[in-house]
Amino acid sequence: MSHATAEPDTSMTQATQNQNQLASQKLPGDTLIQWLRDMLLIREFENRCAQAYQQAKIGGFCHLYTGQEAVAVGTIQSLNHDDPIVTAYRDHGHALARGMSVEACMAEMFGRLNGCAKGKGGSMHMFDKPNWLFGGHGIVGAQTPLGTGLAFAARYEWEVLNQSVTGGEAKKKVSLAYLGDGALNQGALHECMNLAGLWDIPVIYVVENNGYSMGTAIGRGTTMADDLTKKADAYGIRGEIIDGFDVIDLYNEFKPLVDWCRENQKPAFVDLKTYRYLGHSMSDPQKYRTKDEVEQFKGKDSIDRLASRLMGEIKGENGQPVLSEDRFKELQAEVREQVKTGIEAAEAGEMSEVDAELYSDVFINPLPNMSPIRDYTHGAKNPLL
Amino acid sequence: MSHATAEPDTSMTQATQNQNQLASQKLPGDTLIQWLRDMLLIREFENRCAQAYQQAKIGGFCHLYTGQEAVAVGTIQSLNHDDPIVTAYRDHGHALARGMSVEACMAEMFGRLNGCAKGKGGSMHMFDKPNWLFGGHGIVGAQTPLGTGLAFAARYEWEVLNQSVTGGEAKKKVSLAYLGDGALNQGALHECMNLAGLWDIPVIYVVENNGYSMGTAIGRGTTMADDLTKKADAYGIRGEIIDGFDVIDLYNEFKPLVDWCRENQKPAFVDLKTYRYLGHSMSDPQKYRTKDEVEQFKGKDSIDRLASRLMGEIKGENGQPVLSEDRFKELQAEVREQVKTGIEAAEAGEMSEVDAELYSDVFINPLPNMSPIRDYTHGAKNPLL
Amino acid sequence: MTTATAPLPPGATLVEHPALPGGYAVPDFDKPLPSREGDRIIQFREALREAMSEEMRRDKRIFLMGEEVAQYSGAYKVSQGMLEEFGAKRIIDSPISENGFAGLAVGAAMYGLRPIIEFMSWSFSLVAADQILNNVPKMLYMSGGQWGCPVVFRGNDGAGGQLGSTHSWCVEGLYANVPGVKIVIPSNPYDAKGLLKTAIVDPDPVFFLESERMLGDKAHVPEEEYYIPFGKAWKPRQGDDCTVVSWGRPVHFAVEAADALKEDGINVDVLDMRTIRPLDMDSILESIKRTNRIVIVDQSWPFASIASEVVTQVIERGFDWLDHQPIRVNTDDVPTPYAKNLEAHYLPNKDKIVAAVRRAVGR
Amino acid sequence: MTTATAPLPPGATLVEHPALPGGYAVPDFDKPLPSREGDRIIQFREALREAMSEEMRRDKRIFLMGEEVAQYSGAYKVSQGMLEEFGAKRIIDSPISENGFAGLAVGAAMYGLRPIIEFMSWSFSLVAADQILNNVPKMLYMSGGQWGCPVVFRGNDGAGGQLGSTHSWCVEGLYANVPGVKIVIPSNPYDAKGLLKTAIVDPDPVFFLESERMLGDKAHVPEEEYYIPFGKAWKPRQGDDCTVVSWGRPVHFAVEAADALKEDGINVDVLDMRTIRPLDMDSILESIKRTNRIVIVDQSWPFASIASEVVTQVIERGFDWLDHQPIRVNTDDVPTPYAKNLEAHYLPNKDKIVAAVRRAVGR
Ligand SMILES: Cc1ncc(C[n+]2csc(CCOP(=O)(O)OP(=O)(O)O)c2C)c(N)n1
Ligand SMILES: Cc1ncc(C[n+]2csc(CCOP(=O)(O)OP(=O)(O)O)c2C)c(N)n1
Ligand SMILES: [Mg+2]
Ligand SMILES: [Mg+2]
Repeated sequence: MSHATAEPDTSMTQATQNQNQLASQKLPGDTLIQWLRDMLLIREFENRCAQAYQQAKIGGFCHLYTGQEAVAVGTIQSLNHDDPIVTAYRDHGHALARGMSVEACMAEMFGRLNGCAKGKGGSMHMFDKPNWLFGGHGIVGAQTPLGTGLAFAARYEWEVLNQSVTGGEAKKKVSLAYLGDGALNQGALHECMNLAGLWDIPVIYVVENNGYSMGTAIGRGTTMADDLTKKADAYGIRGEIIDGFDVIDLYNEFKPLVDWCRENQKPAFVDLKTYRYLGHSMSDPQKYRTKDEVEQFKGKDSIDRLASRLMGEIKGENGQPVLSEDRFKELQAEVREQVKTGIEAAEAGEMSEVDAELYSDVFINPLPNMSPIRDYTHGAKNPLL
Repeated sequence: MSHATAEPDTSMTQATQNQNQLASQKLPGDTLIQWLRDMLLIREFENRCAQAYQQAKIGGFCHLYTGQEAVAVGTIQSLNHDDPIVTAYRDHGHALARGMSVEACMAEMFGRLNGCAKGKGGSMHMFDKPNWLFGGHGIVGAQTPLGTGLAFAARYEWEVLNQSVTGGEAKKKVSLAYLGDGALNQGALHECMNLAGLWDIPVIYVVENNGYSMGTAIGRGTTMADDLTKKADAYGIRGEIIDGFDVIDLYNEFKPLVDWCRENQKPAFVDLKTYRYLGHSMSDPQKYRTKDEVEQFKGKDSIDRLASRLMGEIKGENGQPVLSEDRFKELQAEVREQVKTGIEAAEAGEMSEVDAELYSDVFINPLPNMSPIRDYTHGAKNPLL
Repeated sequence: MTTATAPLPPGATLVEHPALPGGYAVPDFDKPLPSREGDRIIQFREALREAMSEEMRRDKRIFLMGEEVAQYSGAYKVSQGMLEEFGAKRIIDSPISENGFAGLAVGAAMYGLRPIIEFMSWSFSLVAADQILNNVPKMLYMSGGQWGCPVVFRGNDGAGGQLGSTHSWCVEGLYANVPGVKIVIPSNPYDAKGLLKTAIVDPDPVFFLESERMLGDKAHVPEEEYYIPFGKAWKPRQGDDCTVVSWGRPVHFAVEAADALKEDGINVDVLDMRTIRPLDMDSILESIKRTNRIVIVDQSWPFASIASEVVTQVIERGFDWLDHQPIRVNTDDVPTPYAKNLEAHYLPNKDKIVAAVRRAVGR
Repeated sequence: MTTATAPLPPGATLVEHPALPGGYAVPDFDKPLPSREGDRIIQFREALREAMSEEMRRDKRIFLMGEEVAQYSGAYKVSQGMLEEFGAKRIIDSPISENGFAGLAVGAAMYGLRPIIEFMSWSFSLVAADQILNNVPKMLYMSGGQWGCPVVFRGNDGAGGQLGSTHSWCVEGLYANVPGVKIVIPSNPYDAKGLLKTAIVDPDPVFFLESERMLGDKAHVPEEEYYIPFGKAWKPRQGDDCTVVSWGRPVHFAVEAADALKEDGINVDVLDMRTIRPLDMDSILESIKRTNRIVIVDQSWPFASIASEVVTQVIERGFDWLDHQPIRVNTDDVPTPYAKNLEAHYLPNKDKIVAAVRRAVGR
């Protein structure tokens, strides 16, 4: 698979060139352990999703994030909590990494009122306002103009409003617009990347390049697959290729880029190399790749890698590895427990009442005579608000 | 205007580097004189269009080609007659350069049955099947996938059908898809350029870069305006910058590119520098540019330039310039006469009969119950067929 | 910069909604509207400009984006002078990237701004169809009520003059099928201003359809600020013989027809719907109870059109009051032709309406 | 490679048209169709595959392009095995660029090829709306009859199972408004094959709408080649008490409803329209002359829908035969919800149809 052989080194950022100032070195061991925990949480969550889907507790399309955990965690940890992000339909990882509860995320897929979108969105539509996640989105590429608009608005706050839209203090922000490698070929991306380059909109287009668009290896659908930074050059946007298999290395490349975009209020484009272990969605025979290839990538597993680094080379004050074998086992147990109880809470949620919910959330300000069938209403308050 | 300062030299093709094999040197003087005549014809035609528009004989939008004559003539003369082309709404020049009669072109704008589209299309929709012109098109950028499809089909002819779609012999062709600089920012172009690069579709995207999209100077709307070849690099497509003010130089750059695309069956992208003398359409105050700027470019007028080269440096067997003062005056008179009589013929054409034409040309195979209003029919045969 | 901090329109009340921190303003619609009579005569385009400018002065979250809206003052001069007043950060020239900037507006609106997007023509909104039909109307629903999408999309709709097949779209014929947007189609300067102001303060997405053919129309527009409620038809003519329902430009043809018919003693109730969604069926039903006859004039294609919908709702809710089946007058069912004579026949006009009413009343 | 050089379908005649050098084939529609009864039981997806393969064997100008149609054998396995038979030059995997490859197909069709474009879902056709609504239906008109656009666009339409708001479009509710395309919506394998073969040989653009929910449906499909004419409804149930009109997937609910009502002595005429444009009003009128009542079942949103159009045409052409106003059964007028219970209520179903018929017949 062409994309795996690309050389991250060719486009290293300042930060990594001067080894003496790696961003990660500022981080306390507990933070790195928290990252590991987040990644374990996503992995465990997705495993339970697969089960629930088999048991037909989840319907529709369900795209699992297994294998890509380091991307969501490493990129989101490079942000401030109030930096807005938007992603595609493979969105459970981003939701959890951003702090959505297991209950809200799973309940959404169960189609229950305690779901983040009250069960109206489903797996592809994880929205979390308190955590600045502006949605998972189902139409390939269509979220990229939204991410551009989020950054446009954030810039407008301090440039025009001189305060935040909610009345607080305005600050320099960046937004992340995640997209898959297959989304590179949608016109929507082309149009908004030109806008971002033209108007210095501080959005970072994060291509979660897992090498495949359903069954299509990137080289079969996308030109210049071996050097996607050429896509950024076309708009005068800074482009980087970052390896997404080691979350610390990823952070050391990505965090300085975020800081640069925030400081200079400019856009960027990142070809973030990753890999998905499971099928495109729950129904995928995966004839398009060999078991060997999958195994190869599992050999670079980002969770194993972080765990071993934390249990080895990365030492605390006491000169001991910051993570002990036992603590690691505890973490795994905690996470299993957290997901288990979260799913129980999700299942305990109510199904929505058709009369109250079917015609609610269509309009903020419903008016008479909007529909020949019946009037629109207000339904239950969103559990996250 | 940034784009005027760009250096054509930076991306010269083989042909121009080895001066000893300039494509134009193979051309007899009469051919070059014919080109001059074609350019004079377009210039005269557009002047009469402007008049007719003032007299309200032409309705709707009318975009004149004045100033860009060398582009249509130089590029089309680099093709075989049966190479397909498609363009946008500023299409009178392409139609005439491809051989459409003044009558068919003007009658179309008069909305008459002897128009190339029977008066159903208007100024923006010049179609000419016998001359392989697959239309002027009104939606910015929307013609570029069509041009890609034309080349795809031409390639399919010899690769799959092993004969032409009409039963003749299949040959290697190229198609030209003309677009304006403003069309660079439409998603449609992005999508089809990726397809062309991916599948080696022999289409040449010819950006008629006149520096403005309505009132928007290219740099205000388009990133990398100073080096548009970056847009081609994004798809691994060969990109060239060609100066469009001297038709012979243009030909010497463009013809070898056409030959290369035809031979290798590959796409290309050309930033063809040109300038429009008149407003975007017939109603344009042109506040966005100075009279000086316009005068500057008129100083590089492609018709004057060709005329003076033909009356000077370019000599025939007899050692004399191939074009004499007198012959030039004759040409101008001929062209005036040709346009005049063409317009008279156009005006002599019939208006279409509502009952016969309004509901015809909607379906090739009309069926009952297609519409609640009435049945569709077949109307008058197109005058070009 | 919440609506609470931006001064409210005079007499408006602030309504809270979880999706909109700071809530949104609801104008005082009980207050009677100012008179349509007067001598402050301005063009339709100026009325639109005043509506946008008044709201932009009050609320800095509002910006205007579109092709040629700033330096060129708008392809049709609607935004003339606004760049000078509000500056380049709020009156923004965009490249020809409708899908891109429509989507940008969606993101900006979710974040908390109030974009006004000008489509030079709604015909060009087709390249942005995914953003305006998938994201705009459904964001509130998909997010379970977390984010709305308060964007006003506005521009020319319908046939201009001989613009041909691709530039003469009546998008309402397509877009009205989609739940989640409010659709406004004004017919005159007075309504244009009052309806656009209501559209801008409304917290839901609004498609606002203007007509190149009417931008130069002149009428009295009051000095004072006023907001016209959505879903309330206006009645330019009164009569008990037949109801004629229309919206946008064809309202003028309906009025011409009514005046012509009056001379023959046929009195027509002309209803200008003003908004399509909501659709003021109450006024239509009130009218047909008196007239027992109805003609619907719609400048879009007939098949599955808004005219079809009006016929259907009339049948569903007023069947027993009808003495004659409803009659619809649409454009002809063909791509818009360029030729002047063909286009003239293609569009609804006074004569077609007169004929339809005569059929309905049987004389 | 004209249709003349590519062998004609059995019994077909060659018709000349200036826009199509070599003319086009018109199948022999007078020939009676083969029996629907038999034991050659195949899936809906196989019926589609057979239709495409049979025509591709006959005419090399035909190619199939779309996302995952080749190596993946189609996201829904419709094109399974076709790559092996026809090769990578005719079964073509495309990137996710619907607007790009739809437009490519337009150019290729104008040049003289016969593309079949698979949209993985019609929901994704919105990003290609400009190409399929501006160029496809209008090319013949804009070019004054010089070029048609013989492309078949096909794919899944309507709600799958809990696919949510963006993936459950019934595009017919929007696209049917536009003149210039033929729209086919089959409800079963037998019709799917016969209608798709007709669509492929037809010289005009065709939108062919399938349903993910029906691709696995099984039925007898005859061995022999057959072509089903457009604009001829099929009548799976006969009755004189009420007419129920539908198309596509809801036809099955209409049949269920008819069978349930029969037990209570209410006999329903069920009409499967098969094609929306053309719309077989002749069969509808023939039926209501007997039943005097009609229920229209449409799985798209109600406002300005095809159901509204059927109501309107029935009113225009059959007003006097009606003893009760036409009743429409559409999906609910909201974005498609994900939750199973909400989606189930949202869609048309047997109970809603039974209730509507009971209202119409008054028992
Ligand atoms: C416009 C559009 N076309 C097609 C689809 C169907 N589809 C959903 S996901 C997908 C593949 C996307 O691959 P990629 O962008 O690489 O993301 P990944 O699944 O690898 O995360 C396709 C074709 C869609 N959702 N939207
Ligand atoms: C999709 C779309 N958006 C907007 C327009 C309106 N429009 C017509 S021409 C034009 C400017 C195009 O400029 P350019 O591409 O440089 O071509 P030029 O007029 O210079 O030849 C615009 C905005 C359109 N026709 N289509
Ligand atoms: Mg991928
Ligand atoms: Mg230009």
